Amino acid sequence: DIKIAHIYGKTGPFEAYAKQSHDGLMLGLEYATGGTMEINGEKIIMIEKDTQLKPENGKALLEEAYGDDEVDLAIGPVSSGVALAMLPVAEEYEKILLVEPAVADSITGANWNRYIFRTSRNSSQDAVASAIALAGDNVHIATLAQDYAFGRDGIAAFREALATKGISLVHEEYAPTDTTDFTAPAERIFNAMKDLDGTKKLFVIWAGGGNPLSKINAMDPGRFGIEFAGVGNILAALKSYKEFPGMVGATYYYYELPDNPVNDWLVKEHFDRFGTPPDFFTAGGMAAGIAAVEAIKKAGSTDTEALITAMEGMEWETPKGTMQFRPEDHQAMQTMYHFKIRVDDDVEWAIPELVRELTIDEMPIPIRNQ
Amino acid sequence: MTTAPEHAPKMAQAGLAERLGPYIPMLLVPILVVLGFWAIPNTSSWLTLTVSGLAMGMMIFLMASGLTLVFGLMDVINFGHGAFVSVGAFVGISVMLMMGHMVESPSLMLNLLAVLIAVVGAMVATGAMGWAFEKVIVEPVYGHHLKQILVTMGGLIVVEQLLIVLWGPEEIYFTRPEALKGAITFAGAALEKFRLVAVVVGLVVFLTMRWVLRGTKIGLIVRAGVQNGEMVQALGYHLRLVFVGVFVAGSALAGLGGVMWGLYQEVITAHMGNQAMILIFIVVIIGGLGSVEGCFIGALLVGLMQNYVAFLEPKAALISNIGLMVAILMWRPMGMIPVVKAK
Amino acid sequence: MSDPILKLEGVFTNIAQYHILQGVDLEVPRGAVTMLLGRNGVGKTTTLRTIIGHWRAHQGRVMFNGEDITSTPTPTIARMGIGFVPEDMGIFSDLTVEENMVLAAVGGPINSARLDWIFTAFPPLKTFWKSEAGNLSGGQKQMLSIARAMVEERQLYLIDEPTKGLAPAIISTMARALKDLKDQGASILLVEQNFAVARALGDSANVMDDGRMVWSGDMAQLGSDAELQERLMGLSMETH
Amino acid sequence: MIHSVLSGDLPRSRILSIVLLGILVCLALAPFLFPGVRTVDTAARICVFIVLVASYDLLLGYGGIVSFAHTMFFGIGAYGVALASTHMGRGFDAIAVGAVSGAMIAALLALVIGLFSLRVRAIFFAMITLAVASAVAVLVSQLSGLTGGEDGLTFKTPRALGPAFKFGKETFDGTLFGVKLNGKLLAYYFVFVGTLVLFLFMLRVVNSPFGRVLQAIRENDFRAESIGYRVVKYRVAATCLSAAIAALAGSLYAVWLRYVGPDTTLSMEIMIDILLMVVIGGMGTMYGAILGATLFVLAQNYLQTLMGAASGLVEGIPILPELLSADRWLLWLGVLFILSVYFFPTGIVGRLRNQG
Amino acid sequence: MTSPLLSTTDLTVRFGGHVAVDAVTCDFHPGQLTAIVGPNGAGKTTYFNLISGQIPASSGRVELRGQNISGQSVSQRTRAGIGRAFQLTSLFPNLSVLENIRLVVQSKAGQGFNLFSMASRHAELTDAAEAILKRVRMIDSRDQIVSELSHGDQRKLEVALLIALDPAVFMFDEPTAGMSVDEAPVVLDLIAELKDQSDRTVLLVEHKMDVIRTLADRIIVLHNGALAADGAPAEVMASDVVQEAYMGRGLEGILEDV
Ligand SMILES: Nc1ncnc2c1ncn2[C@@H]1O[C@H](COP(=O)(O)OP(=O)(O)OP(=O)(O)O)[C@@H](O)[C@H]1O
Ligand SMILES: Nc1ncnc2c1ncn2[C@@H]1O[C@H](COP(=O)(O)OP(=O)(O)OP(=O)(O)O)[C@@H](O)[C@H]1O
Ligand SMILES: [Mg+2]
Ligand SMILES: [Mg+2]
Repeated sequence: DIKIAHIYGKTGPFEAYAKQSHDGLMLGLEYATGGTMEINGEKIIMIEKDTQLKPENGKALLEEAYGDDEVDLAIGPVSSGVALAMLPVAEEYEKILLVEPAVADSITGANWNRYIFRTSRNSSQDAVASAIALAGDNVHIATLAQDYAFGRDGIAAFREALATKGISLVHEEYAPTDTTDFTAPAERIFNAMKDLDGTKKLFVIWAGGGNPLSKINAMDPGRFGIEFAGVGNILAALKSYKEFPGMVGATYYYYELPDNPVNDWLVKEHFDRFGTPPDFFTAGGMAAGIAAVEAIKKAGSTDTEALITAMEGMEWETPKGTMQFRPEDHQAMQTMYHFKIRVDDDVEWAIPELVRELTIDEMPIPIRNQ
Repeated sequence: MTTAPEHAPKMAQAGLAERLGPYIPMLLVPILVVLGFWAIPNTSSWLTLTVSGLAMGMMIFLMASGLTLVFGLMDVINFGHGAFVSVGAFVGISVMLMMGHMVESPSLMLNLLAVLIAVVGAMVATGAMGWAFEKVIVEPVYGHHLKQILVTMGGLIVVEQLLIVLWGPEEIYFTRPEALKGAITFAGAALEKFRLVAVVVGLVVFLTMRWVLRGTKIGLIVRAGVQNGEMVQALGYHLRLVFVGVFVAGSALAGLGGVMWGLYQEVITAHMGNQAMILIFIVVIIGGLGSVEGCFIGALLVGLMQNYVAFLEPKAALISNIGLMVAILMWRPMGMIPVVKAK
Repeated sequence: MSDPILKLEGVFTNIAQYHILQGVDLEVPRGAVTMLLGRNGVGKTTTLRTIIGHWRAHQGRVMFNGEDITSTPTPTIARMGIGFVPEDMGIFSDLTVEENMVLAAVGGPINSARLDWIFTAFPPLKTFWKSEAGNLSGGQKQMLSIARAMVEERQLYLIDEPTKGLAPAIISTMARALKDLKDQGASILLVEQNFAVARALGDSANVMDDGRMVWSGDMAQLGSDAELQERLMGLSMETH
Repeated sequence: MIHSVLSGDLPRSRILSIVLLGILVCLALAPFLFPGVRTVDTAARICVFIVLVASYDLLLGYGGIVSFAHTMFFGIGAYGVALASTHMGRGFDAIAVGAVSGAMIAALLALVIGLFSLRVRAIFFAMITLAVASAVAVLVSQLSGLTGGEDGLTFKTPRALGPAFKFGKETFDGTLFGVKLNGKLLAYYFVFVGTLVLFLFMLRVVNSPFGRVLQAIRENDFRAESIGYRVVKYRVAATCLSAAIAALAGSLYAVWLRYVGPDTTLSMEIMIDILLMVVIGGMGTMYGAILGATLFVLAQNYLQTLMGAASGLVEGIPILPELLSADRWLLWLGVLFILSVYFFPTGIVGRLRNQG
Repeated sequence: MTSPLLSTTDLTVRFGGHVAVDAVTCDFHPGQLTAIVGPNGAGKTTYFNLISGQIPASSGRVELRGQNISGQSVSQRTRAGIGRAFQLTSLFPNLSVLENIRLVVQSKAGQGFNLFSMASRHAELTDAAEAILKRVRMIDSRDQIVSELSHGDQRKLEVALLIALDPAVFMFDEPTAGMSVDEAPVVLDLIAELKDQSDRTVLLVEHKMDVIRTLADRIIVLHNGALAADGAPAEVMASDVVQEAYMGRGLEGILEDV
């Protein structure tokens, strides 16, 4: 038998993400095994573990998976903090941890070890894609992000990517994670931008609640000619984008954006089984599931060293097209999508329409694990 | 007839500070506004920040008012208050989503009617829940702060989880009624329309609470009842009924606060109420336990302070509330307008 | 004379596992001051608390105006027209003197003539009308407790040791006030350790021992019979 | 002998003694009785929480002081070891330096908070600690350069405490009763012995003259002052002591986890867990900490498994499987919360002692 | 005459505008029992509070053995030799009777900050506590929890705590209030013994005239916060201020009225 552990934060604030991720993973395994759930004649056994979003639990559960359950490979988790705590365990037990969907750069950066692979995008990919999507002539960009490592790192990557396009940021605003009143940040941004000419864009990265976009929008930034730019999100969150027709940005996934057989299968099956389109994290889960199966097939066994050899540089098909594990840092290189928001009253959420695909070659993603 | 011996305790003029003492808190809000004007170079920014800060204070007050009522009058620390805020938001928003056409129509009257119906729905729901909460969870622990903390915390978890069971774990996004979207701009300042509604509702609640507590005996009965329930009954008051009533009122207020907060955030989660709790506690504490006026002033101060500090020095915004609380407690350990002696 | 306003028939009361009252019979005649006397710990306070409903008789009956109130809720009993001054005074110390009084006036605003009469008996209450009751001196609290019961007209007053902690001068004005109440037609059941007060005020007397009523009769008779006092209450001459 | 080890404070109940002895044996022999990564991890966590909860009981149960900053001190100890190990390199010296300076900083901070706010009424002290604790949590996530921010710090402990270190090759052939002799085992006993020593020390403190004064202050601080005890001084001393021990518990936890992060050591959630453990076990008993921590940690780790099984049983019935689904374990923990406060108002220890 | 053990000089306290204790200057000498009388609200309890430090004085001085202790905290004054029993009983309700007393003895022995020894091993403290219990005839209830004691026994324990503290200045605030006629004499005898010790002084607030007549060496009268009379019992009792403000028309008056 082949044992795979899915270790992720099933309960807690990210419950919705977790469910998508797991559904995607199972669909991926199913797709890649042609519905048999067997690889090379061996049955796949899935073990689920709930970290409750606590790093110490993630660590203990991964140890349990490797040590007591003797799984061949583990997948997860949702939160970057938990992932970072789990990384050394993979090294200790010399087994593979396939990270999905945690995004922190340092997972395949400073804290990386050779047993770590990641199918989800990292923050740099988001940032670089956004920079390409927003760049243009006479564009002035200000940013708003949460005032902690994730937000600051994200903006730093974005700033770097923009610099390569010859654009520098007008203003960087950071607000505490638990901010509910965005009047002050908005005023500071307005004051910084109102006297500029040309296109003015406010780029917002904000994870979790708070919903700064609509709050700032309520203060009528149009008065100063300021437009919003942002990144993709889950469908539920896209509802709030309905206020921003025409908003542009770059996203990781929306089910109508990619055009390939894997995605077609995913969309169809997901509608059939759940009655809803696949969501943001479903795609990633599926990519991870397919990657696992392909890797074992390619390696011909579940031996760790064989797997690593097989996976480094491996290319495989996902709902987002072909992905590739970069040999240097085991990060999956993948397509991103430049979108523009369209509002359709018959659709519950705002639709990110494809402007253009940003291919792997177009995006110079820095390698940060050296 | 026998008359009592002459009674003439010596009275001297109290010091100026002593006589002014009670009025200082009322001056704090204007003082802060003036300080803000002095510190913020840009007048239109100052105006925006001030007006929206005051409105935010009103919303905080709406959420905190129920807590101060229950905490102050009944001496019950309800850590589950946040759950009521969440339930209020969920019920209110669900009701509003059911009235799609009233919400989407651009008519202000229809929109406000929809909000009113949602508020009533939410208050009925949270009121009923408060009744159950009091009967099942709180009644056995009157007088034991620690147990109250634990039991209500347990209640909080249970309610949050039930919300997830009933509404699912996803965040629910929605948009405000048509006429309440956007802002009014004047003198270069922008003020969200919805905040105006919050100001009106906040003022109505504040004045109503003041009237009920001053104009009726309910406040007295509850405060006396906490100290010596037997004696209150011996005076002829059905204390249990009053207690349940106050708790239900506090819960319904939380529900009202929840709807308003949900409408402001435009996204609701089961944890939203609890996330606001630290802020709510700070307001209740600096106001002075059980003082509606103190809670009101405290909420306005917090709303203003947050905006000013976030504008002037965003780094300090993280601790502005805590700083405010520590400063006020150093000055008045019992809060600005203490009513009840906390044990 | 008409039938008694209050009547206890064979009342037994337990507190936790202790049997405190063991068959108390008591009649309180209308329009008179009835004394309830006895040593410490014999059950006087328990008897009053059973009447008002803080403790419940588990056997026997309590009748008020011919109505059985043995298991009536306390607030209802109070609203039938009974004023209560508890042994521990039951002051609401976080409330002001005024608020204490307002609360005690169940029927509505305080009658100002009645308030003046109360101020005459207990002048400090007027002085400290707006002060927190918890800051009053021991004796002033006692005055407030009595004043609270008197703020409205009641048919029956249950008063537990009103004179403890009061200075002699106040004791006499208080006694005068109680007598006024009686003259207004009210009935009073009074527990008192100060025998001089008892003798001055009481019309009839009941003496308890060990949870039972051991003697009932005329106060004047008890007051003049030193030997009876010695036997019933262990009083010796010096305590007069 | 036992009398003096336990400082004269015996369990005073037959059942309680048996249960405590059972727990002691289980913890002492955990790696041998329940071999398995997860089980030993659970045992180690129980140990750490026993110290943490007992130190809180010292404050709450004996001193009558409600503080919400206990996890802050716990975190200071944990971060102390983490930072020392990161900057000094792996080694026992780093652990010692981290633990001692953590404990000292915790005590110092407690002193400052105490001097400022222990004169104020109890509920305000509670609120001020709540505020300070949340400010420190924010600070830790802000100073990400030093503390690793939200992501926390992963670090290395001495090789002798890691799984890669094997010993006893010659004498026992590397295993004892089927258990691999490696550094993980040593790490467990490091935690276990630390727990035992700290617990017995606290037991001594609460039964010393100092402990009696604390109880007196809890009962009636006004009177304690008027028979000559400087109440504020005693309260501050108790706060400092309890903070230092909480920090040491944090150090043990850091040594065990080789990771620290704000959610792991500083979160409000843990604070609530601690409160619950104290109350379930029985406030002001010390032994309650053992029972409370054991039960609670077990529930936290195994309730989900149990519920998964239960929801399988009720398949088909409407809504019930939904309520019993393993993902709803928090719901039942909440219910447990409420029930335990009702049914064990004096805690389990109080219950058992009252039964005779 | 000996030098005073305790003296207050212009001791004053105001609550808002209300002058509750008004410039009271008074000396208390060793070996003396001073009764303090006055109408309700005259400031007797407040005067005690000022001496023992429960309330800070607005102005004026408290001196013990000639040393100014006005700035000191309650516990400092206690250790300096000022002891107090309260009008409203104030004990450690969930501890045993013995433990209550032992806490006092331990405080006197300065053992409070001893963290490492076992309290139960301090036999000397236990013995001392038991001796006190014998003196107040409460040894039989040594292991009882205080909250389960009868009201009378709690009053007695209140007094016993002060006796265990054995200060230079004893202050009793209505010690026999609520005590039955057969229990009161025990306590009064104990108080009488105290004043015979030549280096102690006793202050006693009482409303019961017979108690004052039998025990007091001297009476001071407080009226509206001020010192209104001071002197030997017989002459003070006969003074106008006592007769009018304190005794009123007396109980005989009531009898006539009725
Ligand atoms: N809550 C209680 N629990 C247990 N016993 C009690 C309680 N209250 C009173 N008792 C006991 O009941 C008996 C009668 O008490 P009660 O207070 O009625 O006496 P009393 O006649 O009013 O005495 P006193 O003159 O001291 O006021 C006493 O022995 C007392 O110890
Ligand atoms: N903390 C306080 N705040 C305000 N007023 C106070 C305070 N303490 C005492 N007083 C007032 O001071 C006066 C004196 O009170 P005190 O308790 O000293 O009287 P007392 O002489 O002991 O009377 P009693 O014989 O009734 O016990 C009272 O009028 C009281 O209201
Ligand atoms: Mg009595
Ligand atoms: Mg007094």
